[in-house]
Amino acid sequence: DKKTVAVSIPAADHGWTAGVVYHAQAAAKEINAAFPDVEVIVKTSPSATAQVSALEDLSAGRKLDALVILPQTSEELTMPVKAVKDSGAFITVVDRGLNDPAIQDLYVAGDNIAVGKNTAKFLVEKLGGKGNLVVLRGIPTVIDDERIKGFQDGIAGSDLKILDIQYANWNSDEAFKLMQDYLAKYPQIDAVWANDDDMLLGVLEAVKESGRTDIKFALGGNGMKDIVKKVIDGDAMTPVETPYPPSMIKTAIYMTVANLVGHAPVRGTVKLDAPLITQANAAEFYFPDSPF
Amino acid sequence: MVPRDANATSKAASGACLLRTRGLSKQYGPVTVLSNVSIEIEAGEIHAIIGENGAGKSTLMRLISGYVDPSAGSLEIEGHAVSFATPHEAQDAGIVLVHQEILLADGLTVAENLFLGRELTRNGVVDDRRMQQIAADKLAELGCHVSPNRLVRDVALADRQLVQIARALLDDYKLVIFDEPTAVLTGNEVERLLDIVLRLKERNIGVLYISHRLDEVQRLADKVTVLRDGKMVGTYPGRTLSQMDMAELMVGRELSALYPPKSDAKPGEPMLRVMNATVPGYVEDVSFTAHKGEILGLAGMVGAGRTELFEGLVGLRPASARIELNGVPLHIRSQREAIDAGIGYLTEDRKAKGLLLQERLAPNLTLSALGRFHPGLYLRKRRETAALAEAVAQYDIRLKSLKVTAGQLSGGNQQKLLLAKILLTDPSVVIIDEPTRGIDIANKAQIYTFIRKLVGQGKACIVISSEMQELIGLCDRILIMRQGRINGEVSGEQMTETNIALFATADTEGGQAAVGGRA
Amino acid sequence: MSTVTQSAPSRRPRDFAFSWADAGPFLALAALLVIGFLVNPDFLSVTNLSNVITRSAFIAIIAVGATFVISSGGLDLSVGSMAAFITGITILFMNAMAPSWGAWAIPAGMVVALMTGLACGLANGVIVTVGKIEPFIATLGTMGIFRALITYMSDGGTIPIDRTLREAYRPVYFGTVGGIPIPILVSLAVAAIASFILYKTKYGRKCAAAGANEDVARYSGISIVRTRTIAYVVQGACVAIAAICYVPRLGAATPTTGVLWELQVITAVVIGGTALRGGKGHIWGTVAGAVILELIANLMVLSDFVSEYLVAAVQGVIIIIAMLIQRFSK
Amino acid sequence: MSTVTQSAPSRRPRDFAFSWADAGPFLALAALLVIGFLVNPDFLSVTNLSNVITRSAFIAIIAVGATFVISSGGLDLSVGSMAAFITGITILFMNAMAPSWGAWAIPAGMVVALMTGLACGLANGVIVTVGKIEPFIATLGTMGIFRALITYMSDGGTIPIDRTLREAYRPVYFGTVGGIPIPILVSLAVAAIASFILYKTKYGRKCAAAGANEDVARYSGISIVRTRTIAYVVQGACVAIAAICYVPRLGAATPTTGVLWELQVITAVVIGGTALRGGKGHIWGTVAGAVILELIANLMVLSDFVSEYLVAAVQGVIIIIAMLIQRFSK
Ligand SMILES: Nc1ncnc2c1ncn2[C@@H]1O[C@H](COP(=O)(O)OP(=O)(O)OP(=O)(O)O)[C@@H](O)[C@H]1O
Ligand SMILES: Nc1ncnc2c1ncn2[C@@H]1O[C@H](COP(=O)(O)OP(=O)(O)OP(=O)(O)O)[C@@H](O)[C@H]1O
Ligand SMILES: [Mg+2]
Ligand SMILES: [Mg+2]
Repeated sequence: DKKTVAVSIPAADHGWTAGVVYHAQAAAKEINAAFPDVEVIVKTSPSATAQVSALEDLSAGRKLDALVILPQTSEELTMPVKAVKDSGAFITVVDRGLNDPAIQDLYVAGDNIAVGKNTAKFLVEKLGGKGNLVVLRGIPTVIDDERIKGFQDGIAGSDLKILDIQYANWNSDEAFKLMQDYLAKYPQIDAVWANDDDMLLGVLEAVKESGRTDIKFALGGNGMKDIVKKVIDGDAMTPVETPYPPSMIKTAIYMTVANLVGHAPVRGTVKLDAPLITQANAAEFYFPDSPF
Repeated sequence: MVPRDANATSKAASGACLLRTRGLSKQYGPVTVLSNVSIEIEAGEIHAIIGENGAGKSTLMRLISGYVDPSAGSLEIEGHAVSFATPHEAQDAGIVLVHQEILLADGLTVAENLFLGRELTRNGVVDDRRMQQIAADKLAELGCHVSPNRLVRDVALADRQLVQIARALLDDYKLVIFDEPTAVLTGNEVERLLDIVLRLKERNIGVLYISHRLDEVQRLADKVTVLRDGKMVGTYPGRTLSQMDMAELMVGRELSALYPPKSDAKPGEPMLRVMNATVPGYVEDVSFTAHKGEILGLAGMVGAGRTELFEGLVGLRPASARIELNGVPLHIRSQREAIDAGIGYLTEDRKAKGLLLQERLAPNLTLSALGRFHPGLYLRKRRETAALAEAVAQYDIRLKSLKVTAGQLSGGNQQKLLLAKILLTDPSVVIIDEPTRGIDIANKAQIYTFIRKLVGQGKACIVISSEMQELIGLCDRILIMRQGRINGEVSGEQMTETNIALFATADTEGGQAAVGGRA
Repeated sequence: MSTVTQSAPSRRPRDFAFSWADAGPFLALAALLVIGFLVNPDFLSVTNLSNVITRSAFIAIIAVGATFVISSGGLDLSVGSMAAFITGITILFMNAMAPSWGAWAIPAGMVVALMTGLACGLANGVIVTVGKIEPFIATLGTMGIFRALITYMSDGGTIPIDRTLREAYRPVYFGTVGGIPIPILVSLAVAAIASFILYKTKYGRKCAAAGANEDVARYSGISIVRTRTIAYVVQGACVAIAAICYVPRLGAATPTTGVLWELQVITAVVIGGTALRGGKGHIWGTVAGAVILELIANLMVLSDFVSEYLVAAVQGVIIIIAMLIQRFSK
Repeated sequence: MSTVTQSAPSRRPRDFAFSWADAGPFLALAALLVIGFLVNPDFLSVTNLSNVITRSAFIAIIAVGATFVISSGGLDLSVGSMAAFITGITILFMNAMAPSWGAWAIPAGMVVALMTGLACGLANGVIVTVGKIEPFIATLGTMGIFRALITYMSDGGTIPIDRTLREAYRPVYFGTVGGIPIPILVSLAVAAIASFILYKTKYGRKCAAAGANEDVARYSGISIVRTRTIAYVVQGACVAIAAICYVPRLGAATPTTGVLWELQVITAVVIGGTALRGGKGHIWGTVAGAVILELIANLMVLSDFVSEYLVAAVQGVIIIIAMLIQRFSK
């Protein structure tokens, strides 16, 4: 009898989620080929509501043996995932934890707080604990919140000052505009942090076009291949990067399947680190074939 | 000879008459469209208002019934000063206006329109069944048999007008104002309406009645007030005025004959030949020919399908027909192709289908003939302005300023603008649906002469009209339609109201029979 | 044909009480069910259909309100963010009251939700009618405002409902009465009341008249301002009812709650046969429209043909086809 | 007054080219500039204004096309995703051609962009006019389709432009002629041509007539299908021009390119004084509307009053106020 693994992830609406979709589909393809008695189904959802619906649809249609889910939001998906769990499925939660950790059998997560904190620490150190920062944040969600929180914790105690912080919706275009406006507003900016690499692309373009020289660092986060490439190339403005690899979904799917086919029972929590990517270790984080 | 002003002899003006206006004036910006009008209407009196197109009749009615605020002057009802902020207030005070233009909500049913704003309810629930029943009854009284739950959009213009009239008769008002109620009606319905107006009078209700059909005025009016260029000429006792007197009072000069002499020349060769025209649902298998130099009339009752026939022929609704123009077969799939082929059609529904009411006059005039003003890369506005000036002069369009929009023109002047618009395309066959709807008598004569001149230039003209007199006076030959077929044809001496009415109402053996017409 | 009776041109075939315009969305719905069954037989399973229809309840309830607004000649783009805002207020209120009132905080919260909805609708209505601003722009403005307020209230994060209330509140979404899920019952009740109001009361007539022809309505003594404002208030109430049912499903309000619902709502109304330029509204058509939208989404999940990236494209195509069925069934 | 000359009604004062209806958006713009200056004097700095106006060029160009569509009685919600789709196609084409054609790939790509834009516009137009589908729904459908296609083409990631073309292409966004940024010049040129077409040609008249009253237009021999379809094609061309200017800005197409542009575009058109229900279009008002929107966003960043959470709320309020200024200046 074929075992069914459902994978429920957000729709590809920006770079990082696109990476998630890419890796999930890659994993599904590989596993479906390698394990004839396992079927991995990948479904994407554009919103939390849609994801709840998708879960209902998936479990109404067939009996699920396992569910790998990257929840759009924690609160909204907790109960629906629990319902799937109650039907006897193995639950793997990726990235964003549910409100009730008891639901998950396996938790594979990145560390959003660390993404913010490590970046902040790097800046504190490089700027000598003093300077003016501007920050671009994404869409009001938990991830965004955690990264900002981590960053604020990271600069706490130093004389780094956040001049301004605004939403740019994880959109490079909006980031470009926002950065232009920051540049118009503040005559002296020492560093910029965009909490996602999509936005960093816009920031870099705006800085380049303005011809301003006061900006020493423009950093992002998430491990987009273009940015990792910059690190490898020793870019002065973007010398480091924090990973938040969308490939974590692939890891999670593989671990879940391994569990199912009984090779290696895995349970518990796998927390992916968010170490600083520097020129030294960048090659490990570079996937030129991924869309992200 | 013109009788003396009636008000001079009337009893002391202090009596509490039903409605009195004192020095009503209206200005739009710098232009005065009505100045210092004082009239009195008694209960149980039919008071007609006549005047040329643009004289200010409709404006006066709108002032009285709360649609427009006066610039100066006041109203009195039964001796008490009143002023209305909205038409609804006027209705509460017992005054209701039946508009010259049709004001109904297209997307609602006949019954819903009739009762709009005063639905009958039972325990808070609208009582559709009762409203439909009453609507059907009221409409039947007017000779209108449309189903009350038909959408207004789907009923013929004449029926819409009857719905509008029925609306005003639904409640007991003290004063009912009719602004050209018969413009879109045909013989039978006109008779019914006149009957109803007389019955209102019997019930001691005051009636203000505007019409360009002076015979109606003569039959109905107890008093006639004449307006000329926004000013009062006077109020006269109705029965002492002949139609000619009225016309002269309106125009201020002597009038020549209404209809131009018919041409003696034999009609030319066939110009427009229509064979087996069918418009699904309306017209079945109609064939006729219009000759060069001929004015061909189309008579019929409301719903005979005349409008639909020609709308079908010019590509405005699905239809099948073989058409030949000057012997050359045509395939017309759209109004554009008809215009390009030289067939112009002037719609009967000027407000909804004829003019862009929010637009200035020049763009309206040139809309069907833009090519003429677009010789190279761009539109020549100067030429358009010149064309407008010419049209204004030629068709005697009365306006106070060239900057008004089409919707601000008086009804009759809109009609003239529409006529000018269609003739600007220089058609060789001109089809005019209700050519003089809402046009005053002096201008009618002008338009008739004009149509005669057109056919004199070797065009053919088809006139669809609900006024039998007009058809008889103007046309060389008349086709009568009934229930989607041509039921008869008359010409020469045979063109009498009796004959036409006969063909319009009675089924004739074998479909088409020509009464004394050409073979 | 030539059996027409004499001298009574009016005696054309009578109108049917049943109109094809109303049937359009149901035909589209039927077509979709058949296609769905062919794609995946599970599609017609009771569980699946019950899930889908339950889900469509939110959009259906909001869209019923939108039918009023659109019928009266307005438009409301703010419904999605209004739903988020109301959800936020309600949860904050319930959470604050839970310690002292216990489960009574839930009905109290519902009342608060309703009041908030009415107030939001009133605000929209007043801006549109009194301010005389194009509804598209006015409600785009309030959409931004409500969205910002929920972001502000949640500090950009989430507002979860108190744990103690969760279980007590759950049945409102997950419970059934006589085997029928409560949201379905609620949406049927809302639709029934709404169609009563729209078709059987004076107000309903006024609404249709205001949307069909403003001038005529005004001349008939109908206040456009009042009629249209009330329509927005009804919309607000419907959003509140949807929000009340929504809370137990997701258990939290977030700044992304209800994003793009406005588009779904308007689509449901239009698929249901109500013209966007106003006039007669079709309540049951709207409900069918909401179910159609949810079924399309469901079909996308149940079928395996479509690349994940192309789901939106296929949905777009299906919606256009549904509209064509609806149009040409007339 | 009564100095009007008799019997020569044509010799009246000529119409002014300037009308208050047209002035509304410019008044709102002026008010905004003054407020901006009071809030932060940097607002009026040449760099800032030049940045903002350059940025507004995309929306302005697309909105000029939307003025045609809306004026003719249509609506197009797909412009944002169409822009993304065209950008994607163009970059893929340029990248493919770059090795063999070198910098010539850029003009060739521009031609491809234009062709794609025309084709997309035509598709929209045909669905709306021939399919007789409510424009809102039809273009909502194609919006999903275009968005899905770009997502599919990019695998959800980015499609960056070839490095070798980047520098050659950059000036199209960042270059200036006579000190004026090229996008501004392009948008002025587009607006000038558009207002010529809309006000000085046959087609413009037809467009306004089709939007003002379909029946009158039809009875005047104007083909609604053709007129409206052409308007959508013009819209497609404008989107393509905007896309061409856009590519060098960030050098990539992504699934998020152009998200929500449609709302900005429609807002710009309406703020500009064109009625959403069709009729006369106001091209220069539209351009002013686009600048107003971008200025509001800019002002939000330059001012320090507003919490980041509430930016959208304040923007909403300002847009409503701008509409009020526009309305009551009439
Ligand atoms: N809103 C307006 N703005 C400017 N002028 C107006 C407006 N409304 C009416 N007019 C002008 O007032 C004059 C009188 O119009 P009115 O409609 O009262 O004429 P009428 O006597 O009813 O003519 P008809 O017999 O053609 O219906 C006309 O010259 C018309 O152009
Ligand atoms: N959509 C429709 N469906 C069914 N019947 C219709 C529809 N529209 C109009 N009719 C009917 O078709 C008939 C013909 O219309 P109409 O009255 O315009 O013909 P006509 O001969 O041109 O009359 P007139 O020009 O005198 O008004 C009428 O009975 C009308 O009620
Ligand atoms: Mg009049
Ligand atoms: Mg007719």
